[in-house]
Amino acid sequence: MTEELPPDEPAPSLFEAPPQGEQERMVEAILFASAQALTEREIAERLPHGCEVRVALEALRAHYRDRGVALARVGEAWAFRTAPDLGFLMHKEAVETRRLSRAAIETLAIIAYHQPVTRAEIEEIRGVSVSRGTLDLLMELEWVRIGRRRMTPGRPVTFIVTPVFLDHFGLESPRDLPGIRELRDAGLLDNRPPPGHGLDLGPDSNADDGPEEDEDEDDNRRDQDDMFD
Amino acid sequence: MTEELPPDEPAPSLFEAPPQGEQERMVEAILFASAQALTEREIAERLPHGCEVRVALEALRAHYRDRGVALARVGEAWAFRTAPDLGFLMHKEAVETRRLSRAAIETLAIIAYHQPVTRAEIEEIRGVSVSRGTLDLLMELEWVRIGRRRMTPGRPVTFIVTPVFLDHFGLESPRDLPGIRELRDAGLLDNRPPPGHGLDLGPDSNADDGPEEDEDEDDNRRDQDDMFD
Amino acid sequence: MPEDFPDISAGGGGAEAASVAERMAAEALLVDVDGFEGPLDLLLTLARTQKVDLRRVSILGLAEQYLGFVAEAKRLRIELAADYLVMAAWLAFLKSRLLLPPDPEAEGPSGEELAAHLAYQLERLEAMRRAAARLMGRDQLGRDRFVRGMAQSITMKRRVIYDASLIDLLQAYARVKTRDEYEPLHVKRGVVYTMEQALERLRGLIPQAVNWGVLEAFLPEGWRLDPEKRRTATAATFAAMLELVKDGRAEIRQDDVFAPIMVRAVRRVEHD
Repeated sequence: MTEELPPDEPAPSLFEAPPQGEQERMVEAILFASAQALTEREIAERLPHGCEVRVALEALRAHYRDRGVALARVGEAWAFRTAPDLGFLMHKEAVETRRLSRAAIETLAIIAYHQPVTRAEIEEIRGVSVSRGTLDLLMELEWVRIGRRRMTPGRPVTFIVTPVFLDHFGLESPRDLPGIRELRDAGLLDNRPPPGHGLDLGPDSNADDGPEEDEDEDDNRRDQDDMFD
Repeated sequence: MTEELPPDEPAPSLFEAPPQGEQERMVEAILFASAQALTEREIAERLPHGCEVRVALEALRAHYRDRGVALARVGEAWAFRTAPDLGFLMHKEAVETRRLSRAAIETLAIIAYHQPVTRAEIEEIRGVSVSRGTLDLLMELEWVRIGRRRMTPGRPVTFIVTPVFLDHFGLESPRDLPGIRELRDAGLLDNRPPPGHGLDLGPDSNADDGPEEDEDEDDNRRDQDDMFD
Repeated sequence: MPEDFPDISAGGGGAEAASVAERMAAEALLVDVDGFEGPLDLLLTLARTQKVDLRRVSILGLAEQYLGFVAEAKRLRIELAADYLVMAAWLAFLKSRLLLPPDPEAEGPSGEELAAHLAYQLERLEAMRRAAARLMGRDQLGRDRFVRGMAQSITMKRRVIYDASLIDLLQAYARVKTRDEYEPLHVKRGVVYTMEQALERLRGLIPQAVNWGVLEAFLPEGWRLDPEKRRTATAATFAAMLELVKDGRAEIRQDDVFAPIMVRAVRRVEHD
């Protein structure tokens, strides 16, 4: 509606954002009304011009810290969720989720911790082939989606986890996966090829791994950003 | 999760109601997650024994008094609702600017110059019938409204322009509209359409304007009439 | 993983003593062979029976455990999937590599490298298992945490603003007014059927009019129904007909006042 204002109108007062407290109320109302997490951009689009969404969000998060409802951050998005310790009260709302098979759970964990990861890499880690149904199910749940193709021969597709996954498991970002730092430090998230594969396997192979690892991390970060496009 | 309380906890406390603040958190979470408004009894059924629902509800209502959401009472039931003054955030408006159709602007001009004017008179001046849709649109825009009935047989209604019209076109009064001679002096009468002015219809006629379709047909009819008059 | 070496020899030495217990364990595992997610999963389960940190697991001992499992399956005539047998073959190869002194001429990775990678794979799989369990143990949406029950969707409202300026308005009015001015000129011309047109038409028609016929029959198509057009066409045709009579090419008669006007061609042959 502000767009209709003639440009020669005395600008300042018209484009002044609502006061801080009002902005907080507005963001609160918008997020309260939505079941899905909303990105800061989505929130901003619905607010008057000049609102500082991030500031309002942080204030709200602090306000709701010890309440029955909490403001959760999900990647670039935000959502109100009931406090986890009160879940037992909500048995009426509880949704009976399909029990995931062990294969599905392991595959999901591998994708989350190793993303972006190809199907061959998942199979290498689990030592068995990944059945079509497993990945389909994870994608159907919207916990997993296809990421960028790997720039290796055959250009295989990679799999990454989604904001829905983060929301479901109460994670702000894939970096908050439980124990991910320890696993990385222990080298257990490396893409270490079996000996005899690849050409330069000698004692140098570790040195070679260095920059590759960095690249993988970059890949991760980039793909994580992708998730919220 | 309370189920996990160590069994060696002093037993009586299990039957003691949670502290006041906890009760408030619980009611908050239950109302947040519920798809329906809940009565006090329904809330109480979900809470541990001994909770004072009414007290918790009143505390919550007070807490949310000036927030972006409000705890509203709906008959016997309670529910969180968007604060009434923030309802506008819940709809998104897509604004689209359209040019008024040729039929509408001509009708509007005739009303402005000849007001109060009946529909029959407008038709006489334009030489074609005026569709209901055109007048409806002009009235919806609040540029035209119905004036006094003409004291002639049939007592037809008349149309006049409104202050909104004057405001939109930057006029103090309809009398400020330039006369025919002035229009000619201003060169506005010089761009007279050539005979067989159907050609001139192009840029002005908005084929996609729903209500004006009738009017377009009228235009056609007029062109045919012209040939045989 | 150099710390594997003492274990490998120790595992090799204790193979005899452990063989009975191992075979019993293998039998127990066989019952559940469908429960394994492939050979690596089985190896991990076997490794756990060594009751050591996975980093210290004896790969040689593990290879023997696995081979014992496969041998037991054969004895019990339980069919194992092909990938279990492929793994058995590979572990037999690995075992020979580990037991034989390293051959400097040999191609490919050494037994230690292969063993180290297998140990890494087991550790990684175990780590992923634990991570998966921790992940599933988190507070999940719809189980421990809940979304807004009365979610409100945003209603989309389309609002159309009609735009028109004063100039549009004035031009529109000017257009309406000017239309009035030129219309009469434009209009009248079209409906006149001229005598020239009628004469042209009758010159073609009249020679064939041997018998008496009504004047109306000579009106052109398209000018007969509309009263206004009929009038001008009748006038023009009548005038043209008089011209033809004057020329001696046609005869014309009217039997009574307001009776139909009859015409026919004059037969020139008789005159000539």
